[in-house]
Amino acid sequence: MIKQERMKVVAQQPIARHIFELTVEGGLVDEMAEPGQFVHVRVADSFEPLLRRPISVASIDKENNRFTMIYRAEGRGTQILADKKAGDEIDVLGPLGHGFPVEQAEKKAFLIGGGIGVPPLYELAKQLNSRGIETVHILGFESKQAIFYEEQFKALGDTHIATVDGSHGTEGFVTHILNELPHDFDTYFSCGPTAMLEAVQWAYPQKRGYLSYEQRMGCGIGACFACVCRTTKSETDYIKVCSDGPVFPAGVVIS
Amino acid sequence: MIKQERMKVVAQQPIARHIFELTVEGGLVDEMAEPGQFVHVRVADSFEPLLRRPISVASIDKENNRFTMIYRAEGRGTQILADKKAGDEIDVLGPLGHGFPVEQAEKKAFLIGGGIGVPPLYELAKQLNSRGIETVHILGFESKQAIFYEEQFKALGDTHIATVDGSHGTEGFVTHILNELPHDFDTYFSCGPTAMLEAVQWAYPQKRGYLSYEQRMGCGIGACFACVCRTTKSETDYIKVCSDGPVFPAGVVIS
Amino acid sequence: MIDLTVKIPGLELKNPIMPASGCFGFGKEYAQLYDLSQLGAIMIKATTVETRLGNPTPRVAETSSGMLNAIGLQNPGLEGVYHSELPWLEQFDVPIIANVAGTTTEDYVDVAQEISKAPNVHALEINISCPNVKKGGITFGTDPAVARELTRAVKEVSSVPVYIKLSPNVTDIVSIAKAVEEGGADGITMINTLLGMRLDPKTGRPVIANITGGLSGPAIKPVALRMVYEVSKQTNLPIIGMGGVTDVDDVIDFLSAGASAVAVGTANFVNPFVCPEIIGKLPERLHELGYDSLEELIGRSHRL
Amino acid sequence: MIDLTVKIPGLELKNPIMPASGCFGFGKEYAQLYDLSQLGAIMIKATTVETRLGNPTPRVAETSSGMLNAIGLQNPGLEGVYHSELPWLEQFDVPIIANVAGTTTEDYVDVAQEISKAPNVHALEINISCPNVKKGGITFGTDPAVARELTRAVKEVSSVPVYIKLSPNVTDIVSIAKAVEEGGADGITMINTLLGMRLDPKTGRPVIANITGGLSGPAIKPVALRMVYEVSKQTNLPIIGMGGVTDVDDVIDFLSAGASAVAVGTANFVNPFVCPEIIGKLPERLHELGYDSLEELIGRSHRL
Ligand SMILES: Cc1cc2nc3c(=O)[nH]c(=O)nc-3n(C[C@H](O)[C@H](O)[C@H](O)COP(=O)(O)OP(=O)(O)OC[C@H]3O[C@@H](n4cnc5c(N)ncnc54)[C@H](O)[C@@H]3O)c2cc1C
Ligand SMILES: Cc1cc2nc3c(=O)[nH]c(=O)nc-3n(C[C@H](O)[C@H](O)[C@H](O)COP(=O)(O)OP(=O)(O)OC[C@H]3O[C@@H](n4cnc5c(N)ncnc54)[C@H](O)[C@@H]3O)c2cc1C
Ligand SMILES: Cc1cc2nc3c(=O)[nH]c(=O)nc-3n(C[C@H](O)[C@H](O)[C@H](O)COP(=O)(O)O)c2cc1C
Ligand SMILES: Cc1cc2nc3c(=O)[nH]c(=O)nc-3n(C[C@H](O)[C@H](O)[C@H](O)COP(=O)(O)O)c2cc1C
Ligand code: FES
Ligand code: FES
Repeated sequence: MIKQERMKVVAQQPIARHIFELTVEGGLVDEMAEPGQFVHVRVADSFEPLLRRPISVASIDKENNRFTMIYRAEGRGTQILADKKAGDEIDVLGPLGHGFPVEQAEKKAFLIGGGIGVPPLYELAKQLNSRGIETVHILGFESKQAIFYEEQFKALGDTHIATVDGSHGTEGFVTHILNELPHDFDTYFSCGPTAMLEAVQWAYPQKRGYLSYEQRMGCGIGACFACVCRTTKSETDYIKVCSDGPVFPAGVVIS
Repeated sequence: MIKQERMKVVAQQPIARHIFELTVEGGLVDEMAEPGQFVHVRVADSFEPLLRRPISVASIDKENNRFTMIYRAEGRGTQILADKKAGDEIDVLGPLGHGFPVEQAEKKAFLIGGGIGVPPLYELAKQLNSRGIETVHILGFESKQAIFYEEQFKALGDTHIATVDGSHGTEGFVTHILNELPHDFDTYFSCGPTAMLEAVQWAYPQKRGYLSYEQRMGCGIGACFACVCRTTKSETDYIKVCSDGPVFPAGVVIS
Repeated sequence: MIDLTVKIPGLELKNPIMPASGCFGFGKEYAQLYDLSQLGAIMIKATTVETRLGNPTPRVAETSSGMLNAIGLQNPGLEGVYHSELPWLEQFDVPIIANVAGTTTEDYVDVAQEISKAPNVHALEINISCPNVKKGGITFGTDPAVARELTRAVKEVSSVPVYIKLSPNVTDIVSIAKAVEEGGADGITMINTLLGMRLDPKTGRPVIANITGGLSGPAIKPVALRMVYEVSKQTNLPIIGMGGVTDVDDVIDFLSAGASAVAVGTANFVNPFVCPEIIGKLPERLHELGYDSLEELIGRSHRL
Repeated sequence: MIDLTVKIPGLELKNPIMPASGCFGFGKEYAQLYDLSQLGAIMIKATTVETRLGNPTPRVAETSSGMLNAIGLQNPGLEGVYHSELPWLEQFDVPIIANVAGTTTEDYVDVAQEISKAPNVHALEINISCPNVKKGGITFGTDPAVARELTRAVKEVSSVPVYIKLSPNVTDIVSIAKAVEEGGADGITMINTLLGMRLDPKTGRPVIANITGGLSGPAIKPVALRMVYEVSKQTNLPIIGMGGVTDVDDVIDFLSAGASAVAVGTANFVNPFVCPEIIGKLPERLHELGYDSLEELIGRSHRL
């Protein structure tokens, strides 16, 4: 069930350039299930900035009623969020949307992420591993300074890093890595910029894949029709990223 | 000279119901001279709330480069101000306007204040006393809970308190006290609600008096014509509370 | 007990608060969060004759204390709304105000005639003010004569009272209000969004794919309030006011200015519980202000 | 070196930033804070034939990301401005744009004729859009034919180029812009404030003594930007854009939308150093965006 809760900030720290890791605590965590779901965060009590910010759930700690977000502080909303300190409260609406269907993976999965699309893959990797699925992580970042969670992913499986400027790992995009790797997986999961999602889909036309999309949002719950995408399933309808997605099977979204 | 400075909050504490005492530090204090001047405070770095808040200088500590404001946290701007903690910075524009002419008092002065008009009288009392002028303080508040600085004023001279609800001191308004006191002073200084200023003027038509006025402000420096009052000095002109005042000789302002 | 009820044509509201059209879909999503029967009414998303896909994305952009949207009246069309959305809403004890949009008079008439037959539709809101569609929409809302004739045409076919939704993007909103009054409107809803634009300073490109969008949220409240005040002063029609309402005091302001009920739009996105929260706070706030019923408060700014 | 200069009729600006009329008085107060010669130009407070006292107080009220004002054109009159304010401003190396207001065509003509003779007045800004005076003001700004004729009359007597200041409170701002273009205007300044209102929820009373006031500040920027974009697309007149500018990126937005220069109003009250600060930041920002001169940026949103 979707809840709105003032959650307590447990910890916040910078973990890469402009990238923050924020852990909050509260009953809302009970409702979280699928990796790839997101929350809609109100960064200030005032109406300026007005809109909530959609942020993926990066990891869930049910035992302690906590979950973690990883986000880039760039615009004014996320910058305000980055100022929150342990003990502060933030207004969280969630969990929202449909995440990655972990039950679809059989033996081995590729998790392909780019930039701030990487965070939801972490909870996904955890859940897949706990189901005995082998996970291979192919993660793209701008540069060495922008990389986060390399160790955490390595602890869960093979991890390949690409940086656009070549300052760490393979130079270029995740697709450069994909070209080198054997296609010995049954399912892939991907989250990142739309161009990356497109490239990934083209790379594996025969594979089962799930992609997480981004769109500008209003309500975050399916009521305002802000976050729509055209779909191959219907000429006369859109799908909504917030409530039908953000994760869709490969081939469904026209971006 | 008027300066704009990000001043450091040294201390902030509640001192009566909804009333806060806020001390800040910075070079701007060098420019402060007259009691009764005010500063224009920006309470947030964003443009919401948009306008600065005019707050009187309640006491000046030149030695430590500090000054103190006393204000009621009521609307959204002052509520945000009340959240500032030691170590935070606030954007202060000042000192602004013309204050009380301490040199006008000869031997004994009445200082008559109401509510949030009381604060500037404290620095005034200090300066008058240091010039050897005897000061009598007649201060009005809503109720016992709203009283502040009673001890501080008592340390400087005779202090009479009125409360509207009679919960402390004389029941009623400052004028009830004024009626009882001998008119043995040469100059009076007053700050408070306009109705109080009117009453005080009527009470002492023959005395030299100086009154500090309030008006809604835009710029605070005399450029926008928001804060005007009609004046007895001219039919074709207004005076500006922010730059011509806020302190005017009795009989000048038509309110 | 403070009386929160309001009676305006077609609508016996248990309280004056309703979500604004386009900000609440057809209720399904918010029904996951609270019981919709608490609401005074629901203004559903604009309905057109045919399914409409709306505009390309991005469709929303944030601005200072506001947002722009250019959804472009995406909706499942009359059929879908009539046969699936409205019946679903019947489970709640809440009157529905159906928002009707179109590009020609015939469109409006067709939708109005049909949709007003739905048992839970107690009133129509004729959207002559949508800034986000190329044809129709706003043009009906900017010319008094056109607005009057459209009102007449819709009134003729509607089985329920007709409210006309006015655009703020006009020189003289009172003249439009008077025109729809002449045309037989039963009430007015106002305001729709102000036409605005945001650019990306990095590229100079409009952030919204449609280039311009409709500005809503707290930023526009002063304009909305001024217009409600003026229209309420110069016409006799009941008004459902809206524009930037986020809390109970905003509702008090709109009622004071002359609105009989108040719609909440954008604020639902920020706080999805805003409507029931305001409804919960209204009795105490009225009591504090010294009123026993809501009706006493309506239009008090004009009586001072 | 990035070239910040802009040439528009009557004005060779060393940079495109100027304080907006009414938000900077006649410069004296801000001159205590910084050297006014840094500014691209100064738009001085509206001048009328006679001394005007303006409206009763309160004259300002805060709103979400904005403010309302109803100053009512208080000013010392043509005599005072011509013989005392303008000569004082001559000490600075900065062109003055004189804002001209009135209630009749004769008023405008009289002020324009005289004030345009002052040596440091390089252009006039004809305020046909002030929402805060009962007669004249805004009515000249809402009817294209009236606006055109007023422009003609003023042009005939003015010794310097004439810019007309447009009101946003109209259905079709392009038609007004085109009308003043026909009337011979040399340029347009836009936008003036949006008409708005604030009530005190405790009492229901308007906060501003004049009941309504003009809304300015960041809240109105999306509306201003949209209007500049439209007018720039459909007329050939140079535009001085304004409405909610607070930082260098707002300036970039207005230039991108087609303004040749940008005025800063309300933000001066929040940060009195805002104009020189923006001027200081412009070269670096242009460089970051890949431009060598300001002129290249102007209107880029139309060329995408
Ligand atoms: C389902 C989903 C999950 C996301 N998960 C993450 C995450 O885990 N970590 C992370 O860093 N980012 C994530 N994003 C992107 C994140 O929402 C934006 O970076 C953020 O909203 C930008 O806000 P701002 O205050 O920095 O920028 P501003 O420029 O102030 O934002 C202005 C408006 O545009 C919207 N906006 C701007 N960029 C984006 C964007 N890329 N996607 C959607 N809306 C945008 C904002 O939400 C806001 O409404 C996710 C987006 C979606 C849709
Ligand atoms: C010269 C001068 C000196 C002052 N000194 C003090 C002081 O020392 N201590 C103190 O508590 N108060 C003082 N005030 C009053 C103080 O400025 C207001 O209480 C404060 O601005 C209210 O802001 P808010 O955020 O609480 O209210 P809001 O309702 O959010 O204010 C909205 C707008 O109205 C203005 N406003 C509201 N009330 C007043 C008012 N009474 N006077 C002027 N503007 C107002 C605000 O500045 C703001 O622009 C002084 C006012 C003036 C003019
Ligand atoms: C995302 C969005 C979609 C809207 N869709 C409609 C619509 O379909 N029909 C309509 O009449 N108004 C529509 N509106 C306008 C609102 O109903 C309302 O008039 C306006 O937003 C002002 O109120 P607010 O400031 O509370 O949002 C829409 C507004 C928003 C923000
Ligand atoms: C207090 C105040 C006084 C103003 N006086 C005038 C005026 O005398 N003449 C005029 O043309 N515009 C006047 N304006 C309008 C501004 O010049 C400007 O057009 C408007 O405020 C929008 O810009 P902003 O959002 O940057 O303030 C005034 C605005 C304010 C806030
Ligand atoms: S954000 Fe409102 S429908 Fe998706
Ligand atoms: S506040 Fe602007 S002139 Fe006084």
